[in-house]
Amino acid sequence: MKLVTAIIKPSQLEAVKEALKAAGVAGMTISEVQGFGRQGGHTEVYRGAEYQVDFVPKVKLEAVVGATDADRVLDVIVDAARTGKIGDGKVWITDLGGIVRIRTGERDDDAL
Amino acid sequence: MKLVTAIIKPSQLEAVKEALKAAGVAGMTISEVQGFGRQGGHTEVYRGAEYQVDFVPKVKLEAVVGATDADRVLDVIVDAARTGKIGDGKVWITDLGGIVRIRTGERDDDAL
Amino acid sequence: MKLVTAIIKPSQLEAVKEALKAAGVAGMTISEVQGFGRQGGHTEVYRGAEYQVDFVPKVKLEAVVGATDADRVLDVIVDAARTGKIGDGKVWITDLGGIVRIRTGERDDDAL
Amino acid sequence: MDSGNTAWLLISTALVLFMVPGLALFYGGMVRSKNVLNMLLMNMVCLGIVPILWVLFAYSLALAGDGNGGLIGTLDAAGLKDLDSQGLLEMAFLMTFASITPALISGAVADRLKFSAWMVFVPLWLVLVYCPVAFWIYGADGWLGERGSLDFAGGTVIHINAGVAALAVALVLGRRKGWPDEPMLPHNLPLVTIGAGILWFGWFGFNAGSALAADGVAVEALVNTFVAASAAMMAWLFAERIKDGHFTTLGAGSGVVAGLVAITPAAGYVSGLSSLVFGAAAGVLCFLAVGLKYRWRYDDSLDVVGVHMVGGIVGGTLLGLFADQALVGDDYGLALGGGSSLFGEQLLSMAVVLVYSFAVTYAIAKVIDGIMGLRAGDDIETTGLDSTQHAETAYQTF
Amino acid sequence: MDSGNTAWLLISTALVLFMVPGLALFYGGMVRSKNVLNMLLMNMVCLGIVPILWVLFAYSLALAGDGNGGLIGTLDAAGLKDLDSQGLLEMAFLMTFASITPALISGAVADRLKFSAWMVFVPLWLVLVYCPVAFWIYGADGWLGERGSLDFAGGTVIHINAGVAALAVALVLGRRKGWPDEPMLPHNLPLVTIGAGILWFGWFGFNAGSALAADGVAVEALVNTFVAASAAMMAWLFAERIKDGHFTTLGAGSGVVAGLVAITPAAGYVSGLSSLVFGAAAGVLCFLAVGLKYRWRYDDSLDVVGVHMVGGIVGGTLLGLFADQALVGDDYGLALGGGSSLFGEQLLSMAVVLVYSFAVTYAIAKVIDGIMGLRAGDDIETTGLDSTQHAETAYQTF
Amino acid sequence: MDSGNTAWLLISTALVLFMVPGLALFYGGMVRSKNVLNMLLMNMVCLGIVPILWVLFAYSLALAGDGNGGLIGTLDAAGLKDLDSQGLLEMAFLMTFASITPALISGAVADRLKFSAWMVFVPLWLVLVYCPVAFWIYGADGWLGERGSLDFAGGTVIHINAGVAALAVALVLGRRKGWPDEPMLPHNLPLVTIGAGILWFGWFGFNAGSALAADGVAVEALVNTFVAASAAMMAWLFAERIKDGHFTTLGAGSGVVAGLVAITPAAGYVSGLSSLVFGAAAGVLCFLAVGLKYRWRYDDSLDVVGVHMVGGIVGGTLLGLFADQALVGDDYGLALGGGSSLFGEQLLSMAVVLVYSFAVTYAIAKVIDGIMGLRAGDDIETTGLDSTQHAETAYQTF
Ligand SMILES: Nc1ncnc2c1ncn2[C@@H]1O[C@H](COP(=O)(O)OP(=O)(O)O)[C@@H](O)[C@H]1O
Ligand SMILES: Nc1ncnc2c1ncn2[C@@H]1O[C@H](COP(=O)(O)OP(=O)(O)O)[C@@H](O)[C@H]1O
Ligand SMILES: Nc1ncnc2c1ncn2[C@@H]1O[C@H](COP(=O)(O)OP(=O)(O)O)[C@@H](O)[C@H]1O
Repeated sequence: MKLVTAIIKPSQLEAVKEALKAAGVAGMTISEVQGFGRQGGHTEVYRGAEYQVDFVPKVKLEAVVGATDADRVLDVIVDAARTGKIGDGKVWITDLGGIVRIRTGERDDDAL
Repeated sequence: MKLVTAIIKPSQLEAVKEALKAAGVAGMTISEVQGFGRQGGHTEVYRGAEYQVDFVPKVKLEAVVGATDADRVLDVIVDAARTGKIGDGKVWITDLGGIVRIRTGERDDDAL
Repeated sequence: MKLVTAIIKPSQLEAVKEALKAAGVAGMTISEVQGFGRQGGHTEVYRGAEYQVDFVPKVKLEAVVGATDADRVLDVIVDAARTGKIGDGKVWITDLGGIVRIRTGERDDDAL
Repeated sequence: MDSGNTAWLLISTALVLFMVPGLALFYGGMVRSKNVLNMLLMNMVCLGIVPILWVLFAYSLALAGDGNGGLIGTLDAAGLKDLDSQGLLEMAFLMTFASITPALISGAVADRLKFSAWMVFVPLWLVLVYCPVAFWIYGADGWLGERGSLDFAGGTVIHINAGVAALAVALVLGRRKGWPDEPMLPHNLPLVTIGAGILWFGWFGFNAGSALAADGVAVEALVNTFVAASAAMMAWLFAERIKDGHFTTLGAGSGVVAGLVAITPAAGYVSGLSSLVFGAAAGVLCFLAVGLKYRWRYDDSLDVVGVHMVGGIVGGTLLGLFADQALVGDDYGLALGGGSSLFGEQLLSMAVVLVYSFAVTYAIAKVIDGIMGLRAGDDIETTGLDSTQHAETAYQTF
Repeated sequence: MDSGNTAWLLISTALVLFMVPGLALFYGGMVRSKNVLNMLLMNMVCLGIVPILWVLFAYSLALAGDGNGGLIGTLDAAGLKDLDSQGLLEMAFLMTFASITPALISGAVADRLKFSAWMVFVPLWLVLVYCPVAFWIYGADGWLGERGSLDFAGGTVIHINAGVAALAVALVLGRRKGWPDEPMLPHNLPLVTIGAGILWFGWFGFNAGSALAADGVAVEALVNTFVAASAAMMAWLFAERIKDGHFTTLGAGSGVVAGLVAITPAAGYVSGLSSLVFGAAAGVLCFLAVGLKYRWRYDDSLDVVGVHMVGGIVGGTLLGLFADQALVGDDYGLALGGGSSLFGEQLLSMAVVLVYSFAVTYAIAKVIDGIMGLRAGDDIETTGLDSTQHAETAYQTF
Repeated sequence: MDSGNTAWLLISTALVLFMVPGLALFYGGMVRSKNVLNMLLMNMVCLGIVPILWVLFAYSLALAGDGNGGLIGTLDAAGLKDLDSQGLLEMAFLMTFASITPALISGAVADRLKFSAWMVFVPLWLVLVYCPVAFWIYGADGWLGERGSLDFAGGTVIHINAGVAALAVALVLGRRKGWPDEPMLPHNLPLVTIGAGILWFGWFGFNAGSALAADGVAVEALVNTFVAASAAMMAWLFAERIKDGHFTTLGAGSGVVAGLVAITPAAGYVSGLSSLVFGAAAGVLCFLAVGLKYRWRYDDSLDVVGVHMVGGIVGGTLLGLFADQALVGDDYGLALGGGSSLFGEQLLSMAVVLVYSFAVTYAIAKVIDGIMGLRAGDDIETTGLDSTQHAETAYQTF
């Protein structure tokens, strides 16, 4: 089993989700995160005092997939998340020791 | 060292936390996430316009444990998180290269 | 490639971010989490009813770095995040299968 | 009515109307975020259902003429028939009271009531409980009022009535899944504070408006309302500081409301520094009373019983002790030497309302439960009422 | 003016002013969190821009004397010249109306308008659209008013006017990126509910204050305002329950506003239970109207057209049918036997305002677009207006 | 007092009371989420502590009779003794002013003051600073008032007084840990906007209510209040647009408050378009003043000094220039040809209050610090005051 983790722009979430659905990915988990990178942040001003805000809102998406699917899923995400502008984010892959579906106790591929 | 990651229903958090405490797990980290899976989402309606909401609120729980404890901890979580209804979530295990306690610099088992 | 994950005190975020920047880390992703550990929680009282709150606010920081940088980055984080008080948090390292920059499709070290 | 009195009653009507969204926020901030919209809507919809029935017939039933030996009003003013300007304005002013009273009950049924059941409960309760009780005390020849019972702005008619009704529904409805073992904490205390602020502001219309004129009685009512709320806030804060170790925001807001409830029956009937007594007593006693639900294990989720029923009883009782001769006439407060007549009538009217409202509300709840079910159901309770009952989410992340 | 009338108009002015932050919250809760500050500021800034112009000259233009055969006011009262106390107070009261009218338009341009364009649009629109339209109906010898058209508190001058202007700007501006395919959900419905509550509260000043006295007309206006809002809330709730399956919080708030809009032109001109008709009609028709934007694909983001334009037309039309002889004189409602004269004038004045406001607003928007651009731009739209236009973030995590 | 004046003062009292929760939200939205409840409670508790002391003796001390050659009131009206209806009502109206004044100070001590120290500070400050200062200017024969100093609704007594007191406490208390290097950003700007809206709304009661009648002076005060706030909003917005490049929501709200502060001493004393000058000056000068804390490194966390002290001085000075002969009599504004007498008295009274309030507040803070400690402590500051001082969390996630 592999865990595919993506950091994407919030505006691309809808597209990525649809693409993953279409690619047969049955489940995923997302969360709100904030990213620091080349995109840079922006300046905010409160009563005349300037603050450099380094972090920008991003979405983190995690999907556990079968070992052989990981590369394909990564490509699907990369395609759907790309706007071509700086800050599009990253996708990375981690090996998992195993996964269990809590409801049934099924393991690994059966747990997806 | 292993990292046990669980996606559970928010309503089970209390039970899972207590079970982990009872099982001697000394630390964990949780966060709010949103899940997509078989459970499906629901429909929302705003001024007559319907929206399919695919994501449902979940809690992500992460606990770093000694390599030999991982399976036991996983079982504890599965037991405590199970309601038997669809959407109970997943638990998975990842290998860690090592862990440090920031306060003391202790490593691995000593860091837990 | 390695993923360095740190759970730190929110008050140390600014310092850690600056230290990582100084150490040449080009990107990172953070999120709000809640931690359970030795630090313990606190008691809250609502209309005379006491509740034990076990979780305290923490920040999770994730940075993907080259394999050879991981230990150095970990040390940087540990140094910057340390206040010496209980609850300073943990840092751990995971191996990654690979990472892609969405915008360009660049991989691994080039993706950072 | 001259223009000054009219102006005061117009704005007082607006102020009391504003209390309903205030109450919605006060309660809404106290529930978990998955149920906040349900709480807001239970309150707001009272401003939809009640006024329609009120102008059609309920106002008449609650206040007009005499039909049944002081037991219930006639239909003489149904459909706003024959109301002159002053009559219309008083009708509107009282419409806000009739709207907020069932809304108060919603706090006791938080997190688990089927919304459709609420839509049925509110009109039934208005007609079967609120109208008769209001008539007994305020109606042309309502029997409790005739006997000499006093209730300046609705301590008995509104707060005790809603408070004990809340107890009845909470008992029929049962406890929330997991209560009291699982923590069910207020999701947004700033909302609670906004709500408390609006309630205090609006309560000046509620109490001082009940003078039905911009006169010395209104002034007295306003001063008493102000001071009682202040004293109750401090009393609650110090009570919790002593018992639990902290001054809390929720305690301050709760104390304010407790004080406002307690002074309501007495606002235009007591003078001088008596309001300090009302406030201090309400602050301490309501603070103690909200703990009873854990002992007796009824799930009055947001403490309608502890604050409104108990606060109302505190106020109604103290009125029997401290009513000022200059304001109420010969049967004045027992503690001021006015004899026991008023005190007795106060106890009587409160007892009558406690029993009647409890019994009829219990019956209404049972009937609704039998016919359509009161509870939303376990799964819905776990998931939250907002997304399941209303197809909405209060706070969107993306 | 006696002290009672003065008091009522003072507080009514405060109430209508308070509607602007209320509207800001009502709208602000409906946009996504990345744009909420922009929405708040578009509204609040109307309370900055308009009053300055109003006291300098716009009040005079909108209401003073006669200069141009009933087409526009003179500059006789510019700079508050020669206003006595009563004149000053009415000027201030009407200043709140002039401030909230452009603010209403902001709902249609949510999420994509360049803020600097808004800063230019508001003063131009005030002078070129609001002032003439107000003069035609309310001015000393405004031609529509002279012909016999009625508009008690601004159904045509304010709501139809702003509603159709919203349509014009929305058309020039174009649809939001991704609309209607991507969901753009309200980020904070409790804020929307606070907003709706403040609007209802303030609307008592808006409508009953428009009697310009604390008298029987004000009472009638207050009662009608109250009941129409209640009826519209229930009508909208049941309409959506039937069509979509749920009673919603957003529906309740929207219904309230729809009912308030519809009763605005008629508040002091109809009596008895007519307000129930206004409310019920507005609740159902506005609910249906907000769906049209999906059919015709104009992005009226927060339904200014569906609620204010349509609600205003519903109210203006029903006024032609139900105006009460005792309140409006011989040309009363068609449905009550008053002949078709009023009804015809209502249709005429509404048509005139619809056409004039649409055309001139469209032209203003086009000119601004040509000179400085109306849209903030794609990237800004994606990132959000708050951080890009205002260098602020609404909610801070750390 | 006739019913119209009574109505106006009743509602004005309610309006000013409502400003306290408004201020709580205005400030509460500006702090970080870990400290919002502490900020709310510091404000709300002023509505608990002050009214109790006020009715017991502080009102008498601040306003009654003459005891000490114009230096402090007597205890003749302690316990509300001998107050008739009008006296009672004015007492209640002024009670709201006394309550909000210490609340204003809370903004300067945000994020680090021990709550128990606040509970001690407020009553001491009320008695030792507020009461004498109020007496000097408003008391029966207060020496500054007798000399000819003017302060219509509390520019000097309330805003300069609270503003300079805020400076004194902030200096004794010291800077927040990490300030100004670490960003400490407003956690919820919509809350700030709600707060600003409520403040503006309530300020009509504050200023126009200070006419103590619904008459021409009240009208003048209302118009001036309205226009000054508008002008200050625009002035602040343009000042920050020019200096920092953006129009901001926080800027708009801050400008509104700055304008309201500046017009407070002058609301019923100036006429025509002078209010535009007050507003514009306050908007620009307060905007510039809030930056001084970074230069001089005093941590006036939410700019009480920059907005209230500076805004009050701007208003008090301009009043010396623009007071209208028709409204203030022979010693009118210097710029209007009224001679320098008023101008001199304005400078004197402001200087006296600045010095007295600073010195005594500094001493109070030092004494409290010595006895019980003012600061909550480093760890508490890091963790946040809500969970540590109040055992509550503002926003619950689960
Ligand atoms: N080394 C990293 N580790 C973890 N997350 C990263 C890393 N680099 C970038 N990110 C995440 O990816 C986002 C986009 O990265 P950025 O460098 O801004 O643009 P791009 O990926 O287009 O080069 C960042 O906001 C951050 O959330
Ligand atoms: N492949 C996956 N990768 C990551 N998270 C998943 C995956 N599948 C499911 N999840 C998470 O688990 C939750 C429950 O999954 P779901 O399929 O709805 O029910 P069940 O686990 O009972 O079959 C989802 O909401 C999602 O958060
Ligand atoms: N085993 C663990 N797995 C995951 N996170 C942990 C674990 N132990 C601690 N943490 C995280 O680290 C934080 C600090 O840990 P704690 O035990 O309180 O203090 P310290 O690290 O100083 O010993 C916790 O709040 C939690 O978020």
